[in-house]
Amino acid sequence: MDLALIVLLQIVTSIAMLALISLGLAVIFGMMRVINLAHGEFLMLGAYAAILATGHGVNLWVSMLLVAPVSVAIVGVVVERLIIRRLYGRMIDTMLATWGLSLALIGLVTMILGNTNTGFSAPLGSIAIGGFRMSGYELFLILFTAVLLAVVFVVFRFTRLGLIARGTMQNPDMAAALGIAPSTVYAVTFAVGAALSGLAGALIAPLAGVVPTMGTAYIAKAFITVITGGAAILAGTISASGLLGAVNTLGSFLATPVLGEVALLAAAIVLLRLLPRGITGRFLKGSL
Amino acid sequence: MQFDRRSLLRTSAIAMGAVAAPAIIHRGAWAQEDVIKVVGIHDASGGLDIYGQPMIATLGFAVEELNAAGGLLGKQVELINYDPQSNIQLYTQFATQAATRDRAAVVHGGITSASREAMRPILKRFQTLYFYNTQYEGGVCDRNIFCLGSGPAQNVTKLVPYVMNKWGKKVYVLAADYNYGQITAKWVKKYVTEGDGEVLADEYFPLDVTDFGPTIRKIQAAKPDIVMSLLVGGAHVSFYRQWAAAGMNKEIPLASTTFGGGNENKLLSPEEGDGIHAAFAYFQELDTPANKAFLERFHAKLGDKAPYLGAELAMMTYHGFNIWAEGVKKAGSVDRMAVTEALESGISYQGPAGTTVVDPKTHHATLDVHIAEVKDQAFEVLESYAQQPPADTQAVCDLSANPNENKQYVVGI
Amino acid sequence: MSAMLETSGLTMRFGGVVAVDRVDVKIHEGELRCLIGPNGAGKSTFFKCLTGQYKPTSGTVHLREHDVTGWDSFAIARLGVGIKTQVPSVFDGLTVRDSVLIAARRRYGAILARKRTDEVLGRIGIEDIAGKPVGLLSHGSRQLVELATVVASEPDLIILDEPTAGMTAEETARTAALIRQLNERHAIVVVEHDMQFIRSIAKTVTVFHQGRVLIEDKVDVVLNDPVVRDVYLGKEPIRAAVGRVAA
Amino acid sequence: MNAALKTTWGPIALAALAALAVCWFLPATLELFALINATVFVSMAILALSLALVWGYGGILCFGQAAFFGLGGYTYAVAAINFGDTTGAVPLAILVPAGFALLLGYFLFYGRISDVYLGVITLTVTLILFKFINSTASDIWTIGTAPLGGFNGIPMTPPLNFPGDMTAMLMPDQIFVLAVIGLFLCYAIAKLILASHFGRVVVAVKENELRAELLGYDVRLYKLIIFTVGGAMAGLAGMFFANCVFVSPTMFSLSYSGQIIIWVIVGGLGTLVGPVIGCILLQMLTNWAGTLEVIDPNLVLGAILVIAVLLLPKGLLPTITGLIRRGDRS
Repeated sequence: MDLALIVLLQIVTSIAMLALISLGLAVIFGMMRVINLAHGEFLMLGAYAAILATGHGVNLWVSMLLVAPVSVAIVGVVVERLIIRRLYGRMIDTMLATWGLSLALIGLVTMILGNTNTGFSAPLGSIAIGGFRMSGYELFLILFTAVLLAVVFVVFRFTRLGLIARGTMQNPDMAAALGIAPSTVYAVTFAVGAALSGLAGALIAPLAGVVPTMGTAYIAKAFITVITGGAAILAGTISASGLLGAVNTLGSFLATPVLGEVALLAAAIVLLRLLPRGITGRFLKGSL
Repeated sequence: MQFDRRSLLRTSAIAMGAVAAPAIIHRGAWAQEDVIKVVGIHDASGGLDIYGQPMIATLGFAVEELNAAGGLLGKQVELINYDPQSNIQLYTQFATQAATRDRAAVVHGGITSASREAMRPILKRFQTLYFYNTQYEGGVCDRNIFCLGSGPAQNVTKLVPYVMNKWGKKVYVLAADYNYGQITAKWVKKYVTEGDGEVLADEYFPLDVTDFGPTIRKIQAAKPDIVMSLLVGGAHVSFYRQWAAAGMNKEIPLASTTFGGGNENKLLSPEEGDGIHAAFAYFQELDTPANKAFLERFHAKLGDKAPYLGAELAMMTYHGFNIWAEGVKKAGSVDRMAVTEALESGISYQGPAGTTVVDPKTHHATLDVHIAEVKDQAFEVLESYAQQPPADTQAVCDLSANPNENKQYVVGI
Repeated sequence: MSAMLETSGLTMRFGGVVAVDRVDVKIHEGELRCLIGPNGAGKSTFFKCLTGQYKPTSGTVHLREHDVTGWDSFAIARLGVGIKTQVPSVFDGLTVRDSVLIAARRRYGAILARKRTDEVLGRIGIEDIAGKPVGLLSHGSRQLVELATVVASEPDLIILDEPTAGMTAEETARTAALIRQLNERHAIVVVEHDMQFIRSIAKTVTVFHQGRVLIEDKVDVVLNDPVVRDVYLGKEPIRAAVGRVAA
Repeated sequence: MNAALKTTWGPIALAALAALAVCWFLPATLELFALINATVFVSMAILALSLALVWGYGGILCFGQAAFFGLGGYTYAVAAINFGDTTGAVPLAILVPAGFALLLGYFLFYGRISDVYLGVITLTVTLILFKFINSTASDIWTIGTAPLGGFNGIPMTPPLNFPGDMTAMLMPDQIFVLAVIGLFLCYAIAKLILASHFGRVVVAVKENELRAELLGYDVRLYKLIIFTVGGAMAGLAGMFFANCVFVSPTMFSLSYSGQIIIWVIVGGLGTLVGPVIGCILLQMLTNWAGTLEVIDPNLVLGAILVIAVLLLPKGLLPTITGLIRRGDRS
C-alpha cells in the first residue's frame, strides 16, 4: 500500500518536474510560435542566479523565487531585442539562432564561473509516509508547480494582459486592434517565458546540481514535451507532461532510469506519429 | 622504399601481437632535447573535474619538486597538461598528440576506466609509456602501462566484509554504467556472497544521470542493510543529496569505493555526508609523519590554491610520477623499454601514502589500504591494512611470462 | 456521352461546418464546364476533395472506372487530373522552363519532354520568360506558368480555379482562347467570377451555394435565373472578382 | 549539354583536381598527428555534405544526422571485429545506416510528418540511440565477439586493411587518401543525382510539395530516397571517423547533430561545396579556440551561428559568390 502510494508520488513528481521545466518554453512557443532552443540555458542561468545570490547572503527562498526569475527575465528582454525580434515568422531561423545563443551562453558561463559542478542542498528536510521517506522539497515542488500552473491560468483567463495575450495567439492584428503594439506583447511574452524558465532552473538546482552544461539535459525533454503538447500552453503542457512523466516513471520503476527515459522518448514519437500537430492540435482545441 | 618500410612495419606489428595498427613514428629526436617531456591528461573541466583538479595539482607539484632538486638525468622535466573536458574522444586526441607531436617520455593520466581504455591502445601503438594512477577495477594486463592505484582485491575485499560485519548482510549496489562500475559490481557480489550475504539488486547509471528519485524509492522497497555506491562523477553527487533529502541517510548506511576520490565529502554538507564509509590507499587525514611533512610542503608551495586531496587519486598520481622518476634514474635513460625494465626490477617508493612497491608481473602495485568514515566533511580512518598485494590482477596476469599480453581480464563469477 | 468524373453525395465537414454538402456532379469526356458561386460556396474545398488534398467525410468520387475516393493526390493526378489552384502553386526557386519540364517529364522521356516543354511554353506564350526564376514573376505571369505546368503534364481533365485572377485584359483574352483550344483535347472545369469571361467560353454552368449545387444548366439559363442573380450576381457582382484579385 | 557541362561535370572535374592536389600535398607535408586530424575533418566534411543534400536540396531539416553517422561507425567497428577483415565491414557501414534511414524515413514521410515535427522526431530518435548505446556497458551487450562497451565505446576499433588481406592494415596516410576519395565520390554522386530528373524532382518537392504532388509525383518516395542516400553518406563518414578516432556514444550526441547543422547553415544552405568548406573552417576554428585558454570554443561557435543566421542568412559561400558577381558587374 505504501509502495503504491510512493510510486504514485513519484509519478506526480516526474509530471511536475516536466511541467515545470517546459512551462517557459511552452509560453513562448504557444504565444509566439518561437522555439527557444536556449531554454535549457535559461534554466541554467536561473540556477546560477540562485546560487550566486545565496552565496552573497540572500535568503535561499528569495534567491530561488525572486532573484532567479527576475534576472533571467532581464536576459530574456535583451535576447528578444537583439535576436528574436529580427527573426519573427522564420521559425527555423529562430531555432538556429537560439541554438547558437545556447552554445554561446554555455561558453560564456564556463569562462566566467568554470565548468565545475556546484549546487546547494534541498531545504525542508524529509517526511515519512508509512514505512517510506520522501524529501519535503520534492513535495514542495509538486505543490508549487500546481500553484504556478493555476496562476498562469488565472492570468490568461481573467486579466486584461491575458486577454491581449490570447488575442495575439489567435491573430497578431488583434493586439493592434486593442491599441497595443504586437512587438510589445511579444517582448513581454518572451520576458515572462524567460522568467518562468529561470524560476524552474533555480527550483531544480538543489536536486540536480548546477553546471554550465546542465541545460542540455533538459532542453530535449522540454522541447519534446512542448511539441507533443501542441499549441495550447497550459492544456498542452499539462497533458504532455502527464503522459510522458507517467511513462517515464513507470519505465524507471519497472526497469532502469535509462529505460524510463527511452520509454518517454518513444512515447513522444508514437504520439507525434498519431497526432502530428500534438495533443492539443487534436483534442482540447482552442483551450489555453 | 615505401613498400619496404610498410612490409617491415607490418611484420613487426604482427610480431607485437594484437596491436591495432602499424605505426609511423618519427622517433629519436627527444633523446637529444634538453628537456624531458611529461604529459598529464586529466579532466580539468566537465563532470569529472572533481577528480581531475587535485590530480593536476599533485602532478604539477611532483614535477616542481623534482626540478627543484635538479631534475632527471641532469635535465629539467617539462610538464604538458591537457584538459580532455570529461570527453572520451578528446582523450584519444590528446593521447595521439602526446605520442606523435610532443613525443612525451611518459603519459600520466586518465581518470575513468573508460578514458584509460581509450588511451591505452593509442599509447601502445605509438610506443609511449603510460602511467594510470587511479583506483580502478583491476585486470589490465599490458606491458606498456603501469596501474598504481588500488584494485578490488585491495579495497573491496576489505570494505565489504567490514561493513557487512558492522551493518548487516543485505546489500544494494548502485554503480556507474561503464566498465569500472560493471566490473567492480562483480567484485562486490563476489565478496558479499563469500561473506554469506546477499546482493538484493544492482543498478547502473550513465554518468549524466542526476535524477535518482525512482531508485531511492526502489531501495526503500527493497530494505537493504547497506547501500554500496560505485557512483562516479559530478552528476552522481546528486544521489547523495537526494538520498539525504529523503532522510534516508538516517535509515540505511552507505559504503563506497569511490566516495572521496573526487572530494565528494567536501561538496556535501556534514548532514548529508556523515557516516559514509570508504576504502582507499590514501586519505589526506592519514596521521603519518611522511604525510604531515608532504602536506606542509604542499601547502607552503600552493597556499590557498592547494586543493583538498581527499582519497587516493591525487596522491597516487604523486606516487606514480615519483615511481616513474625512480625508474628513469635506475635506467639512466628515458627510453621506454629501459625504464620498463628498471621498474620491473621491483622498485618501491616511500611517500605520503606509505610504501608503494611495483609488482613486476602485473605492473600493478602493492600498497597500504585504509577504511575511513566521513565525519564533518573529513575522513576519520577506522582501520588500516599494510602492504596489500594486487591479488586480483596477479591471479590472471603474468607479464614476465607473457610480455606480449594486451587485454583486460574480468573476474569470472 | 459517358461520365468522366462523377461525384455522388460528396460531403466535407470541418468540425461543425459543412463546406461541401452532398454534391452530385457529372463531368463528361471533353466537356467544358464553368463553376460559379460566391466566396465560401465550397468550390475550392470541392476541388480539394476531387484532387485528393482532402479526404471527403462521406460520398464518393469516381474517375472513369476508378473509385478514387480518399486516394492520394499524386495517384489521382496520375489518372489524368490536373489542377491550377486558386493561389498559384508554383516552384518559386526553379526557372519557368525547369518547372514546365518537371511536369512534362512525368509523362515523357528526356528528349520528348524537352520538345513538349518548348511547345507548351510557346502555346501559353511565355517563351520570353522561360529562363527566369518563377519567384520573381508578377502574379499574372505566375498564373500562366502554373497553367503551363498543368498543361505540360497532359491531364485528361483540367481544373482551373480562377485562372484569370490578376491578369491584364489582354492576358485574360489570351487565356480564354487558350481554354477553348485546350478543350479540343481535354475536359475542363473552370471557376470564374468574371461573367464576361464565362459567357465567352461556357456551355454548361454549375452554381455552388453554401456547399451545395444550386442549379446546373446551359449558360444562358443559369445567368438569367432569378435565384442565381439573387444569391450571387445581384449582390456582389464585381466586388467578388476584385476581392479575389487582391487575395 | 553545354549547361550540364557547366553545372555538373565542370564542378566534378574541379573537385577531382582539388582532391588530387590534397592527396598529393598533405600526406607529404603534414605531421602524423595533423594528418590524423585532417582525416577527421574530411570524415566530418562527408557528414556535412550528407546534410547539405538532405536539407539544402531535399528540404528535410534532420536534427538527427548524427544518428546515421554513429550507426555507420558502430556497424563498421562491430563488423570489423567480428570478421577480422574490414572488407565486408565497409559496405555494411554504409548499408546499415541507409537501411535505418529507409525505415525511419518511411515512418516519417509516409506518416506525412514534416517541419518542426520531423525535427523533433529525428532528434528524439538520435537521443534514444545515444541513451541506448550509452547503457551497453554490461557484458550482455555483445554482438558476436564485439562488446558494445557502453560509455567506453569500442576503443579497439580496427583500422582499414587492404581488401581481402586482413594482415595488410592501412597506414594513416592511406586512410587519409581514402577519406578524400570518399568525400569526392559523395560530392560527385550528389552532383549527378541533382542533375538527373530524380534530383530535379527532389528540388521541386522542396520548392513546392503540393505542386509536385498535383503533377503526379509521389513526394513521399522522393523524400525517402534522398533521405536514405543522405543516411548512407553519413554512415560512410562514421566509418572514416571510426578509423581515425574510435566509436563511442558521443557520435550520437546532440552536439554532433547540432554542429552539422551549423556547418551547413554557415557554409550555405542549398549548396554542396559551402557546407564542406563551412565544416572544415569551423572545425579548424574550434580546434584553435580549444587551445586558447581565455575563450571557450562554445562561445565562439555559438556566436558564429547567431551572426550567420542574423547577417548571412544565405550562408558564407552564396554571400561570397554573390559579392564577386556584383563586383564583376560593376
